[in-house]
Amino acid sequence: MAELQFREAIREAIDEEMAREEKVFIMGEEVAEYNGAYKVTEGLLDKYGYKRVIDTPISELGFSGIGVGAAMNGLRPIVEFMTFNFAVLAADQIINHASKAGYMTGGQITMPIVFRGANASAGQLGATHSVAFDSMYAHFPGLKVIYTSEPDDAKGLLKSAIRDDNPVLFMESEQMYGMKGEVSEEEDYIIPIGKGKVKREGSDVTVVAHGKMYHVAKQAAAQLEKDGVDVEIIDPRTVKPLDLPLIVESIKKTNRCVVVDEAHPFAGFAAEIGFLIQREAFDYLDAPVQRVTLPDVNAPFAKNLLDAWLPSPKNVIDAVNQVTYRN
Amino acid sequence: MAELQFREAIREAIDEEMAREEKVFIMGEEVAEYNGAYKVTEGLLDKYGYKRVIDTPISELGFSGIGVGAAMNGLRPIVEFMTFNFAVLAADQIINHASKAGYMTGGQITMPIVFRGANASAGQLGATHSVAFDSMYAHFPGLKVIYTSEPDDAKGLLKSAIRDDNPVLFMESEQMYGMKGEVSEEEDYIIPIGKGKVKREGSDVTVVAHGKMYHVAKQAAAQLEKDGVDVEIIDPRTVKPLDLPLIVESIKKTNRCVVVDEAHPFAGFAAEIGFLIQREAFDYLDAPVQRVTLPDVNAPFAKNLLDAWLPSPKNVIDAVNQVTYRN
Amino acid sequence: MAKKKKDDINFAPRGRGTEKDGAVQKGVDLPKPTKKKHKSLGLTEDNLKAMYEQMYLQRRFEERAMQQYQKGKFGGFLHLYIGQEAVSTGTVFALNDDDDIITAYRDHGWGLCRGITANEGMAELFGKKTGCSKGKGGSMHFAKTENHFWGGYGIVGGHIPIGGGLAFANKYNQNGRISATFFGDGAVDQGALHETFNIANLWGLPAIFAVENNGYSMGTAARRHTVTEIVDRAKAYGMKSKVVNGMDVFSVYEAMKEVSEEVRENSEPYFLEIRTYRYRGHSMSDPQKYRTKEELDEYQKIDPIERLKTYLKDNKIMKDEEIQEIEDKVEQEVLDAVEFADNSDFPDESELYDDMFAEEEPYFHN
Amino acid sequence: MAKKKKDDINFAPRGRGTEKDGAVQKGVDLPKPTKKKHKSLGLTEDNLKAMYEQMYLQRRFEERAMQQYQKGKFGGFLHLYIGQEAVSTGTVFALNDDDDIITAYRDHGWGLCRGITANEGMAELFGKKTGCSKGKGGSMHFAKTENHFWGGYGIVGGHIPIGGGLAFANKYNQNGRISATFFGDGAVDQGALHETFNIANLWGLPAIFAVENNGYSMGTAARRHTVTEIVDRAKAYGMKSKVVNGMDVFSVYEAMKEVSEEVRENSEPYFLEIRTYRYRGHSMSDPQKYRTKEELDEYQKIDPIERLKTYLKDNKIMKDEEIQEIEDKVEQEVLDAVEFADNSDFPDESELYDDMFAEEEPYFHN
Ligand SMILES: Cc1ncc(C[n+]2csc(CCOP(=O)(O)OP(=O)(O)O)c2C)c(N)n1
Ligand SMILES: Cc1ncc(C[n+]2csc(CCOP(=O)(O)OP(=O)(O)O)c2C)c(N)n1
Ligand SMILES: [Mg+2]
Ligand SMILES: [Mg+2]
Repeated sequence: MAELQFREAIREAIDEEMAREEKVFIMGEEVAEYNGAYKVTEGLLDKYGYKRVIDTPISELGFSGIGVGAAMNGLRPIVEFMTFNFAVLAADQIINHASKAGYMTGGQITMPIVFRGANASAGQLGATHSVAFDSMYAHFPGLKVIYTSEPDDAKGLLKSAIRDDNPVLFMESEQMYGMKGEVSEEEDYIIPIGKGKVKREGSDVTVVAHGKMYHVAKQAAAQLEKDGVDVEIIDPRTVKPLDLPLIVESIKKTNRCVVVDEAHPFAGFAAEIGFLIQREAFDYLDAPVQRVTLPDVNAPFAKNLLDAWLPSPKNVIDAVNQVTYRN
Repeated sequence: MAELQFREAIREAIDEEMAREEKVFIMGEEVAEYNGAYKVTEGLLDKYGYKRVIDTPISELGFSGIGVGAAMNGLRPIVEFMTFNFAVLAADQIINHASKAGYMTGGQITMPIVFRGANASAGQLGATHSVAFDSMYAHFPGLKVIYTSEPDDAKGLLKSAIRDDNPVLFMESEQMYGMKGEVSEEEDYIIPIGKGKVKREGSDVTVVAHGKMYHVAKQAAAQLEKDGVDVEIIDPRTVKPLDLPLIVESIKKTNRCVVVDEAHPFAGFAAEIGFLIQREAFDYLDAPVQRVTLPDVNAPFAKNLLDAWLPSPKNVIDAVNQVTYRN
Repeated sequence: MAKKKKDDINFAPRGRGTEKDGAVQKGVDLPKPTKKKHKSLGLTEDNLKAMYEQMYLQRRFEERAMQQYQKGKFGGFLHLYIGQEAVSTGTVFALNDDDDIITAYRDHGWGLCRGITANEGMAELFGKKTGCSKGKGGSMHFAKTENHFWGGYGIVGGHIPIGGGLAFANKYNQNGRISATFFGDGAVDQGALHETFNIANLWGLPAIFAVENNGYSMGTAARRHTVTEIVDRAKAYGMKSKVVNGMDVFSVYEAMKEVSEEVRENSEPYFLEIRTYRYRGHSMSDPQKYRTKEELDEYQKIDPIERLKTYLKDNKIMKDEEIQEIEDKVEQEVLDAVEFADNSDFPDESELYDDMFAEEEPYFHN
Repeated sequence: MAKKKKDDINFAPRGRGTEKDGAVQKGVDLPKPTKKKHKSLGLTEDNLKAMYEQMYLQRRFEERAMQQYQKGKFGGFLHLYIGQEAVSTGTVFALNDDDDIITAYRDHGWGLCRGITANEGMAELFGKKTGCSKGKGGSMHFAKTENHFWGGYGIVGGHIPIGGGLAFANKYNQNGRISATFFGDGAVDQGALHETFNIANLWGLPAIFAVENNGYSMGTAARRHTVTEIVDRAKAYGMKSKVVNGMDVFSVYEAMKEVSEEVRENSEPYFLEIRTYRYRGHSMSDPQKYRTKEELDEYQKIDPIERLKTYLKDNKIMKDEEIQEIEDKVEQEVLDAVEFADNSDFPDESELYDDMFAEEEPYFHN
């Protein structure tokens, strides 16, 4: 195991896959000469040159579409969005093209493309820079969506994503780029897409949390432990395909569930998990599934409002208390 | 009551509101000289002229943004999308601007704008022309989303939408434009946004269905009646604000629920309803909430595949049988 | 048309006040066709025969398709290419067979030209599993990628960057191929075009971007939806450009030959405005009030297929009977295709889930 | 920088092979400033004093803001306008007070110029409820709509169509107002610009679209992200255009005066490329390796504030002491603003839900 920052783990994944396969290249705003807005791609231009590490204009729709066309025509693009908030401009290429071209042509087209970049909030950046888009994209058939919580997962899953022959959205957290974690040093370390992980075993309640929210859940669990509540945390890691069996199995043991998600509530990831659990484990539930999400409000700028806006360990604890009838 | 086609009901709403308020105007592709791709705006150019009925280029992002700016600066635009599939190109204006500008400026900006047009599938139009976008937009704070099933609802709610001082997405079904229904002749007929309606009373199971799916649910209910199952159908009419109390009340009576929705399953409207019901009416549920949605597959072209793809009365009946333990 | 007072504020193309009742002035102004004869263009007599056959095939295929549509054999949109056949045909004969072509939903002519058989095409329209896209795509999504025809796309302008991406891959692989992206005049107004043109120029992508300006975007005359001459868009990017007569297959061939060589040689993009005309409505349910019968007649008088036929006869390349033979053969091919389509099976219901993912056993959420 | 072999394929601006190690050649080429003196521009001495005070305020406000940021008084982005003050100031003095202005996230200068007080501005940076946007928007979202300043926007290019919409409403209402939309050179590559320019021309919107070309989009030199000269974009739309020296407040004033009159008179859009320079990094965490110290020095030598100061002195409009007086006053104003911001309250937590909807008791989903 090596201790790596999140950004380093992501970079290693890209680097290894670029070294392994000539068809892999990366493009995006500031990825080359600037070494990445968040230094994820640092050093890659030096190593791979202007052919494979490419600065783009601020034209999300255009360069995503160029990525889609390049993927169709045999390459394996990694398209970086500075954040997924800006990818809204490219949604037509992701939703109407990347996810559909193969199907519409009866399978004549293969689409090995990765769209990646920062997702969800990252401090006081205001309403247009703070939205979590993983559940939105997971809604659409044909897309795989990954949003990991720890560098190890990021490395193994990004490598899988780059090798995948389908469009994959790989989401990161700007606030977590500097976060350190143990990363496997196994050669060619691969984690299969679609496998969740029990990140903390516990018997009293299952908390499902991914991405940045995993860490909120973890803090809550540590607190709750002191209170005698034994929390099991499941990080699905990939939003879609979803490892539902892992979650259901846990519910069968704990009979209670809280979903923590950094999206807004309406038809978000947490709603989906909650729905599925009641459908698949109805008889095992001792309490309704609760969710901890952002409120149905845009991101505010003021620090105190932002803190109130974000799901907190306190919110998770309250929800756990609710499903365990401890309040 | 007058019998009107859906398109006529929508046109009446627009016409009445334009007559009432000089600031209301409509723009979109082919809305003026062509009289509307689906003849919704027929006759409006003749009546209101080139100032208020405006043909746009195929520039969804551009004209939506012009609508947003015009709304900020005192007008009340109705922006027509030929279908909401094309509005994906304008998503930045809807998600990043219309829904956020007011908040980011501390309430200095008011955004009285309606985005409307055809939603979801409309026959053999293939994967890029068949997607339901109501739950996607409902996910984002600051947007109201309406998708009605009958001309009467459409008229009353569209008038409300045009008078609303917030961005409202008003969705229609291309396949339903010719469908007739009784429409109130009340002067200035208004239905408040956020009120659902019990469209069929029943005691055995609650079926929640809106838009085109209401009619699928209705057919299923008619069949089930013969089988001795008494279905209550609730049409929420507005996806957001959601009339949850109405649904919960019904569940308390029937103890069972099926949600029928023309979106894909993952984090769609049906997931949200299902989640909310288990949260709000856990102790009343005699069976898990089931959903009938599109499969997690793009729209196929072939007629037989399309029929298999669409939620059908048969699918609803199966789900009802499941929640009533009749299978 | 709405009556206009003199000082009305209106949001409509500037200068339209000078028109009578908002009538359309013209479809498109055609530049002069090339004066060159086939030999100096490097075309053999066999080439011309093949061109004729191909154009005639496109025409008859669509005429028969229309009939079948009207008979209710299939549903959805049906955008006919009739009138524009010189564009696809001139292009495909000028490009290398492994150059990459991509277009919008008005794609039948392009597909046929790039080797989708009449059978495969008609079956696709019918939504049959024997169709070129296995019945999954229908009229708007003909494709034959093994022949470097990447398909038709239904989001106006959406495939423009994709065409740039095809060129990107060709440059990346240094395989000597170029891409050619076709789109309608309506697509010119999409932001995707602007973004793609800038990037294509910046990176020197070997890509031809060609608008088939058929005068109308659905019911909207080109001059009502886009300012200046469309070819002028190139000026914003210092991009090479040309206006081409799209009603004459020689003119299209000549321009495409020249331009493709330049693009291939210099690895740089090129913008073509190919002026043409569609004879039929936008799709099947178009009352066509936006144009006059006279205007339509005017273009039908210079029909590209008739034009080539006249050339073949005037230059004694083919006699009437030989032409008739080709026409009969094509006619039979198309009739057979209708029969083939009719007799083919719909996809099996289980195929609904096929072609979504590359893997054997993909995940579907439910 | 990566080493290059001669025949490397690369996806980078064409012609960059001629540069040494990819070094940036220049920021922007400034056109000559106007030769006119203030009187012939129609500016009074009081105007000049006010201009000086305004520019100095923008500068000191941001310098102090930067200090406060570094002290950790607030977080998020902080994009400084320092170096570009002549653009906002020249514009605001030239336009009518009820003309509508909208800009991107580099918006402090614009806000101050349009009447956001130093207090309101600083408090907004601090996220306090006394801020111009009640602490909801922060640095990127200064706004004062009662003064027709519609705010700063953070999605690059996203506000360009909105600026068109402001003009649309003005034309609709025939109120004699025009709109002026400012954006960076990076925003020029967004499709939104293309769509808006076409529509604005088609409909004759009374709108000025002005790029503040400060040479860089984040770390990318303008010539590395956009082809040709930016002003040439206008050619695609037959749109009037002009290049303006944005380091000289008189030049901006002169151009804006002329252009705004024309736009107002003819109800037609106009494109301006205003060349300027930003002295600071893109935001607070920018190592600025993409430019040389020498280049920065070159522009700082022609600082717009110093330039006006020199004019004031050379033309005996103000003496050193008078200038000092203004500067002291501004300095105090800004220091007071810091204190004000510091002492102001954060919004009450209950305000999280305010300003989302127009109605008194809005619905929130949970
Ligand atoms: C993004 C988008 N907006 C609108 C439409 C609806 N639509 C389909 S074709 C069309 C007209 C396009 O005209 P043009 O580009 O000139 O092509 P032509 O039909 O003449 O071949 C429109 C508005 C669409 N398919 N996609
Ligand atoms: C759509 C979008 N893409 C990317 C970004 C990230 N971003 C913020 S500012 C910026 C550079 C813009 O440069 P320019 O337009 O020249 O303005 P300047 O900063 O020079 O004022 C980028 C890439 C964004 N905010 N929005
Ligand atoms: Mg056309
Ligand atoms: Mg800049």
